[in-house]
Amino acid sequence: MSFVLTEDQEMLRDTAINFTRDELPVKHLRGLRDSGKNGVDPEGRQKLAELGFFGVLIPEEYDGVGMGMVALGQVMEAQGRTLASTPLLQTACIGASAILLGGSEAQKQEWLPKIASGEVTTALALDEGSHHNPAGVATEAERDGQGYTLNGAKKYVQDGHHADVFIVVARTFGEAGDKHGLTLFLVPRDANGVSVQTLNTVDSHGAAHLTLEDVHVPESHVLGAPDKGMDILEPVLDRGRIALAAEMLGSSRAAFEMTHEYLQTRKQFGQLIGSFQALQHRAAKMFTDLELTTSCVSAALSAVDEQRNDIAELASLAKAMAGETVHLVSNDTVQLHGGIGMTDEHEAGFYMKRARVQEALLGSASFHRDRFAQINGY
Amino acid sequence: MSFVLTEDQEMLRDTAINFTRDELPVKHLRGLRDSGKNGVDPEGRQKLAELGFFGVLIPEEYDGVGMGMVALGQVMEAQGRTLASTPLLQTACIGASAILLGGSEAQKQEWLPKIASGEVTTALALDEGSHHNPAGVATEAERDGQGYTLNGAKKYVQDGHHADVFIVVARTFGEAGDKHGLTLFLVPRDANGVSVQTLNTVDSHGAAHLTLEDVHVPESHVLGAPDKGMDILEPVLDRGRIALAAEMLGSSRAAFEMTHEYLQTRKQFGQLIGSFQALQHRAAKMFTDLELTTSCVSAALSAVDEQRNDIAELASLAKAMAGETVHLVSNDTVQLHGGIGMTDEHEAGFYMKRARVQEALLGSASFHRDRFAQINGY
Amino acid sequence: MPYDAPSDLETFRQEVRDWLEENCPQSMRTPQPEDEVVWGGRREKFKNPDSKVWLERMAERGWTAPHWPKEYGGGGLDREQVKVLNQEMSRINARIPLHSFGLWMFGPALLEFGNEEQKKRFIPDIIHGRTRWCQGYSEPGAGSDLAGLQTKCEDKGDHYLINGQKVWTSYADQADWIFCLVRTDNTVKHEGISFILFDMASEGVETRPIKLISGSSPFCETFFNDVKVPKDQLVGEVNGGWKIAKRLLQFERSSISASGFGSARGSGMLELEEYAKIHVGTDSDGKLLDGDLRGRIADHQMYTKAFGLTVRRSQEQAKAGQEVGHTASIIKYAAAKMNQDKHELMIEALGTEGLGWEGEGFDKGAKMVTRGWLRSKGNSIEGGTSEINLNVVAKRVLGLRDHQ
Amino acid sequence: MPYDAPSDLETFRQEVRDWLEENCPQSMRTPQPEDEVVWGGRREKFKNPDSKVWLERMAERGWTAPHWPKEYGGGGLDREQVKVLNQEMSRINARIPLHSFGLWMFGPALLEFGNEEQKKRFIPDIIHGRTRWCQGYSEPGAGSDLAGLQTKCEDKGDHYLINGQKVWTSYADQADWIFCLVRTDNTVKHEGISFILFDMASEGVETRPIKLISGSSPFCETFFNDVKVPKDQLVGEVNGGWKIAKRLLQFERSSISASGFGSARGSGMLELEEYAKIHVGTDSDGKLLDGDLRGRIADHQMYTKAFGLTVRRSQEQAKAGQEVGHTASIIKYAAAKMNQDKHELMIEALGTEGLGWEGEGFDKGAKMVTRGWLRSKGNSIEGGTSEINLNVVAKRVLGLRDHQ
Repeated sequence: MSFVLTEDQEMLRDTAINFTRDELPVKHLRGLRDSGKNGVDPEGRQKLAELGFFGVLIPEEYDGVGMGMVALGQVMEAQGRTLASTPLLQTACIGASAILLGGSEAQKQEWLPKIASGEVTTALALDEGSHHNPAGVATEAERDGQGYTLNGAKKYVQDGHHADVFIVVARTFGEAGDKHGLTLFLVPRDANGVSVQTLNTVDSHGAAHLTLEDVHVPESHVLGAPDKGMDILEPVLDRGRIALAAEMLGSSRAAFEMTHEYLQTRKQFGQLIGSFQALQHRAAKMFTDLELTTSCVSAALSAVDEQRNDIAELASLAKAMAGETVHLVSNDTVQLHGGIGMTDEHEAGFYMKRARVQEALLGSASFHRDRFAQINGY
Repeated sequence: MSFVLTEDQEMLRDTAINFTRDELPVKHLRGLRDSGKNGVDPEGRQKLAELGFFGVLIPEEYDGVGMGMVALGQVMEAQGRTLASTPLLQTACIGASAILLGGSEAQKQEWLPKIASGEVTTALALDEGSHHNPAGVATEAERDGQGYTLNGAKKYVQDGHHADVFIVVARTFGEAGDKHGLTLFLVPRDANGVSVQTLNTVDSHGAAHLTLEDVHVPESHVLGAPDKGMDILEPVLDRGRIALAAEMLGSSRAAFEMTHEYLQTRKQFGQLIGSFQALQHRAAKMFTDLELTTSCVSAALSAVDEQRNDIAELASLAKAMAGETVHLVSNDTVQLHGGIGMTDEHEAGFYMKRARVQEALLGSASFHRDRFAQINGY
Repeated sequence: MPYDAPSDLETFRQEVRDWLEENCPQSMRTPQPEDEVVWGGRREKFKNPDSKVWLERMAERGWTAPHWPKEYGGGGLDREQVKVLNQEMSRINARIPLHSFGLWMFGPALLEFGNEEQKKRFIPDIIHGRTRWCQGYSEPGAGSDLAGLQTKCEDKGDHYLINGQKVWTSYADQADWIFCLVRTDNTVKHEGISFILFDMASEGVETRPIKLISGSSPFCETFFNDVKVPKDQLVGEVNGGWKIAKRLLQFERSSISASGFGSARGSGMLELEEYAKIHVGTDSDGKLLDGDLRGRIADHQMYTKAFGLTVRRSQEQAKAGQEVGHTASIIKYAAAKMNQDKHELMIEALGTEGLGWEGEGFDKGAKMVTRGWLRSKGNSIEGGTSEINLNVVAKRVLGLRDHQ
Repeated sequence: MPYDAPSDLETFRQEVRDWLEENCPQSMRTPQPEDEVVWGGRREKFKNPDSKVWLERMAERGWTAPHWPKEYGGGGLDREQVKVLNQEMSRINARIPLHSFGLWMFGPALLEFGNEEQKKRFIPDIIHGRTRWCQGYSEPGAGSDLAGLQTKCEDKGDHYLINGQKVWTSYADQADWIFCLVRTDNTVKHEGISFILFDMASEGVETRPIKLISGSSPFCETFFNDVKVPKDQLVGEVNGGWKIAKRLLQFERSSISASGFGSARGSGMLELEEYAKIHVGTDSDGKLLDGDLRGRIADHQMYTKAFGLTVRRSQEQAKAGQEVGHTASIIKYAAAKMNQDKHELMIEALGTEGLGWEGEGFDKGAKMVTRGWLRSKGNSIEGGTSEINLNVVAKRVLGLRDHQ
């Protein structure tokens, strides 16, 4: 397990932090919101592509930079710092991983270069209820002559309102609740029978509900072995969870820094509020949680690159810890700013809103505590 | 629901507080411990009897004072304040209630005057595992010619090491886990086949494991209807839980007062430690929890006297809230006293130790949260 | 003319009942929709014309302010009579004829601290709902340290000149007049504050609504730029405003905690456990599938129950004439925590269903929960932060002193 | 004679390996029972005679203090060589030959602050385990405010006279000598403290073991009643003891948190989740029946895992030459919380089985948990309370200042 960045990783980290700070600050998200863009940002996507961020996980042979998860984690943390609305989690992490881990050589040749270049973005269409539940898929995929016919509905698909290709998880066998019998399908947004309901979400990033009505998918768009979708899905989800935890860590750090700054400048009763011991202790506890979360995220990221056998456990650890930390910090950011923190004008609320979306995506802290307990046999 | 004491109740309260303060202070418990008495205190029992405390729930026609649960709660709170080791919970509350609610007129005539006078003490022998679980009884009661034969083992019977009569819950029907099929039996300590293993417990009150080997119980010692023991047991347990919650409230209040006093006298870095804001906020939060718990205990006590239909819910509420509060306060009592609080010489540790026993008896906070959720339908 | 209360309470009850029967319009005996609430003042539109009739009739008897002295237009009723009036009104579900910061906060303070002329001038207009008042207390720089306010009030001989800025002024954009704390001496802190009244239509007054993280709000920023105020509109002594302010804060705090942050029930919002059951699912015994969340919901609902019991205990003790300062001091702190915990758990139980802001695709009730969740974050800030509340408990109730 | 380290590390490794092979008795290559731990000093009994041989051989080479200078009897090894020695020792599971506050705390400080004569006099006896030292720091009145100490040290011309009391003196009843903080000037605080050494057999020294809430302990109260101390036993300047004390505290704190409060595993104690499974029960999937407790156990075990990863991260960063002060500062606070939470959960999981104190009727391991639970409460007090730790993080790491 490695907790120290290589020089390359550090460079990428600096690039990403500077980029999001300068080009995608919270102000930018506010602008997208106020102009009704609902988190959709083609110019931003173009810049991310130019920086090579879409290809961080993709090997050089498919036109990526092949730097791995630790590297991608640095980018995610940077985007978390400014709450940037980007397709990176769904595309650079989840989409790229799904094709890398599950795709045939032909599929890799077809899709990975397009992802790396930013030409194609993807979105995983998995959950059908309001809580993350991979085995709960009921969407049906029925074999037809030259492929499959899909019917079902997907809820709150992140990036679903603008992604080019959906990775749809559907059931080719068994019943909702079974871990077996799932299959992954690549479904272009413009396929017949796909309808997209755009959602205006609390974090201003947007999302979509998806309905699939007799959508035909050819054999060539099946990702991995039929019925065995979970074998690809679980490792892909874990990568997504870890990347998302890195994003959450970035958000937590940025919110904490904002609060830390305020503690050192805001006066009440003639004293800096950071000189009140009750607030000092709260800040010290938040700092402690941030440090602990940092270790979990680093360990989980490097576990992927090292192909360790405890990735699932570390993913649940990182996601749950990051969840607790981001709520603690973003809530206290509002509270310690007082009234001004309650206004839309201030950026504190953006962090709190986004934190709840981060929490719900890919499994809440409660989901991951349950999973962690299961992995540990109780 | 009444939150204000009557004059009689207030007088009893004052009597009880003065009595435990003067006659049964923590120092007294320490003395019992250091002289190997394991919480057994015949002189104390005699004084309680003289004060009429054993008969608080017992109607005057059976030689009690018939003042009800709110009154008994005042006595329990007083004994909680000094951690007094008395048979009141098991005898004045649980034993008296079991006979009042389940006994025949003949049984009432036989037992209640003896309980009221302090001549006989009782102990409920219910749980068989290390967690409270009324339906989990496996001890068997088999019908024989003129009564029943009991076989089984009971764990951690409070007052079991010195009680005169056991109220044994045994199964006359069904299997461990069934709510139906339980029967209550009055079993004298000296009955053939009863063996008592005295326990040295962390709170210095002592307790006992019980083994029942072919213990014969005559028909006349069956309490209530066979197989329907739960109908008596549940209301009796709820009274016990409420009385115990009152005791816990007393312990919490006393520990808090000790801490409050220390905050106002102990200096560190040239300042009273109570002037440090972080400690002020902790004290204020403890005070808040104490106030909330007080309301729950009062409501639960008066619900019994008013024969309300939400006694079970209020019992679980009071026991769980009192549990959380007593741990919070007793832990912080040790912590805020620093090193001296860690020594056996100081009384802080006695509160922390007793708190864990109070927690485990008649259902932990976790047990009662579960029960509260069930009662509320989720 | 104000009603001349008879000495016999039951006679009084009968008379009230008869009068209400005759004078309360039928439509005023139905639940009040949000947009029919009457706040009075120049801008009042009386969406339902019966509201106007009802207000006028009640005000005529002084019963919008039943316990205020008759000489200024109040009802002149004693405590027992007020109770009877309230009982009779709720018996027929009569609507409250007038919502008003004038009635709840400013009026009582003016009756106590104002001079005769001021009372004569302002109180009747409050009672009749002719003037709508707002409160100019908080300032951007002051926060919890209310007395740190900087809005300048200069004595210009024949008038005062006011310059500065207020914030969190509820309904400033709807109000006719403002009661306002201003600084008349900046060499001292509490002793340099005065309490002044002026017309919001005065030249130099500007208001701007505040958008909260939860969306639009009744709050405004209020700017004063060379606002001229006649000298007879200062209440009490110059530099003597702090004690009036403190008294007013008591009214405000008690009204905030009493309201329990009443979440907008009805209109599609469900209870926490209902949301959990729907979105998390239950096993065959009806238990929530997520045992961890279930325990936390139970824990919260126990706290809620304990809180409710504590409010009742406090009321009963007050009735019994016991000291309740101790209990009251924790109510606001606990209420804020309770309401915030509830909304956090609701959002958690809702999962992605709780992440909607507006538009299609989300349950209407769930979107209200989301807004309510964000709004609840203000509970531990407005009307005294939770930190200040804890300070107060530590110092006033527990007697812990500051560093010496 | 100390070993003359060769320049080539691999040659050194081979020589160490050969030497250990020849000199480490076979019984010193087995796990060490508690009662065979060697603390040295006059009272050392060497329950296992091989322990004495092993100590003497190691001390002869200076390898009980491998990095101390050769001139005082130390090993004179550099950092790399010390690492090799440790590696080779653990390769054969060699026992640590000597446990000693002299080696861990006092010796390093004396080497830095003592004069030549003091080093010559005391260091070799530490290395050879001939003198067992104890630490006279805490006082009953001082608590977290260590510098508030009052033990009086008067200059009587040809000697010092010491009067006062220490507390929490670990193994004072076993120690030969004490290094002790005393007050030589009571008109100033930190600048009135001196650092002095004396024999615990001196007239006027009395020790009394402290019983903790968890039972017996290594701690003592220590009383000084007109104890005469020769003047050459004061280390550093008169009134210059505080800087020595602070340096020593660093050694102490790092050794407390590094030990992780190592609970006495083995001997019948099980892991938290094992206790929970046994006493709470599991469903057919192996999940704990109490979902609420299960969630809290998982939460705690995540914290434990995060803590372990943080320790590793801190070590890796140190190796990479990065600043780790930030990480290190939270370790003690988090370790105390973690260990206390673990024990609370264990006691909860055990139910009544966790309520035993002594005697029959309780599982032996469970009784150890109960004692461990009580002992764990000291973790947030000893070696700097958690409150002090949070102050330190807030001030040193986060740069938050006190009231100005």
